[in-house]
Amino acid sequence: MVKRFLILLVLVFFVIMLLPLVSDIQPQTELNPLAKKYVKDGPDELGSANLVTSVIVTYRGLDTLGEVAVLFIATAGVGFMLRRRKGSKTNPQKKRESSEILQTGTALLTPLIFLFGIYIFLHGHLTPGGGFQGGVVIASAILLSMLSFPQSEINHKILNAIESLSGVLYLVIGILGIYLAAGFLDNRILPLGDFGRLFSAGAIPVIYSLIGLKVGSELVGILDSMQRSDS
Amino acid sequence: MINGIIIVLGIIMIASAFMAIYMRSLLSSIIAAGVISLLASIIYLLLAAPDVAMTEAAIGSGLTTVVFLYAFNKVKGRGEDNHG
Amino acid sequence: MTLVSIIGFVLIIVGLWGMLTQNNIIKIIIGFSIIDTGIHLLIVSIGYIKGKTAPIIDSVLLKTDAVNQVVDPIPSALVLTAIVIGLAVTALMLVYAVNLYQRKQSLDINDFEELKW
Amino acid sequence: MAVFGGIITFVGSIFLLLGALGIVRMPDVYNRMQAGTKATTLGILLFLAGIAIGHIECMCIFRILILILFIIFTNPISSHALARAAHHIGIPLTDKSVTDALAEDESEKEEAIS
Repeated sequence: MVKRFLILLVLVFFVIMLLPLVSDIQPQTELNPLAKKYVKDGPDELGSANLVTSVIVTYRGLDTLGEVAVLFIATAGVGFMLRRRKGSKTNPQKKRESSEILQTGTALLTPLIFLFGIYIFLHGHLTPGGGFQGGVVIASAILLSMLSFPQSEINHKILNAIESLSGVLYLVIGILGIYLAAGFLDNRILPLGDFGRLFSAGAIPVIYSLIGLKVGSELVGILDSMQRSDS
Repeated sequence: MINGIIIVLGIIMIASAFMAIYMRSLLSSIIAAGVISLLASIIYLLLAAPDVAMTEAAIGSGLTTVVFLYAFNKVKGRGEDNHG
Repeated sequence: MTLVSIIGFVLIIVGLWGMLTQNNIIKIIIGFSIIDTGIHLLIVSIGYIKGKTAPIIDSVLLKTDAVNQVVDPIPSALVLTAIVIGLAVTALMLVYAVNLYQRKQSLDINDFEELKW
Repeated sequence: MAVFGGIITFVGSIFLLLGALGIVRMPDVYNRMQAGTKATTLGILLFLAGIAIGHIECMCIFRILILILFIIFTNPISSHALARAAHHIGIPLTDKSVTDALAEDESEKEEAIS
């Protein structure tokens, strides 16, 4: 009973604290100055049609670097907690074979979903989408084939190689920006090109592809270590 | 029109939040938590943020539910009843 | 106070209530993910401007007139990265829950009383 | 052309409504799944085709064809996997059903192995 009362007290305090913040949110009619600058100068400066992409990759590129680092640390934590004990057998219980319809459908669909993921992160500067979404789509394609072929194993060497190579290349491109352009993770190390084409917007497609590969391989790592059960 | 859709979606979302907390079966609460994310992605689309809608639809309702189900599969009842 | 921000606020409160009252660890993690969704809705609702379109400049939306026609891109960018981090953190918490279960064969938070005073 | 597309879209939405009604009305899991899959697949196909015909000037017919292809691939496969999983964990059939072909098939396979 005392516990219930304390919980209610905590909630009431929380509501009193949060309510002024929420009631301050008024329906706006105009952009605030920072967003106005990004929207006005962004397309000419960076050449990217999707303004969210230009904010993520270049204007706030350092935040994205930190975010990728957090993702890497969380993946490493999952892999460390679920590491395979020495001497334990791999997959002792026998899993039920999936049906023929499912296997054929998976073999048809997995390459298509893979292609869709690559399309999403290559066109991140033109259409909605980008590295994070493309990586998630690739991870779900691999999840589909993991679910319908439960006996198969993922090659960890290739996964680690893709993940670390894309991370290193991302940093190298970021540092190249300091020497060849205005600052860290600046995309103008390559020519900006025609506005609205696939090969435009400088290094944004390259950076977003690297982020997509890194996010995709990290999420596959999380799903794979959760699927292997050694208990 | 948009306000009406958002009100209906919001009511369903809050109802499924209560379902996710108070369902007896753990599996049902995992599914209800996935429903919240799926409806949130529709709201993002109505709020003119298609990038966020794509991410939420793929991650919130897809991969998060799968991760929850893998964990549920590892802890579910071995002998005793752990569904509560 | 806009409509979507009210929904986000209620989801945060409901998730916190669930986290504080439930005993099952996985239920607590579900409450955490509800709070996550509520905060994302709250942030996105800050950037929305009524009657304007998504910040993507295509053939319909001209470069010169974009300032008067698009919504704020910054909250979208923030939430986009926050969602991906949320998945990784949820997975990490679930792995810890599985580890605790393997120690004591129980998911009840009241069974873990080593630090209780 | 717009009127023709509108009619096709309307027929598609009627199929979707009937599918939703079938989910409420049918006696057991498998019947509900069949109503939910068959009616909604046809309904979504008609709906998308109606949009493609009604807005023929927007040049989105190829995208809609790709969408239709994906729905034809994924919808029956996912429903099949769901039904097989439901059968595997032992959800009973309704009393009025006559045969259970999957159970017969699996028992035959086990006999062949042993």
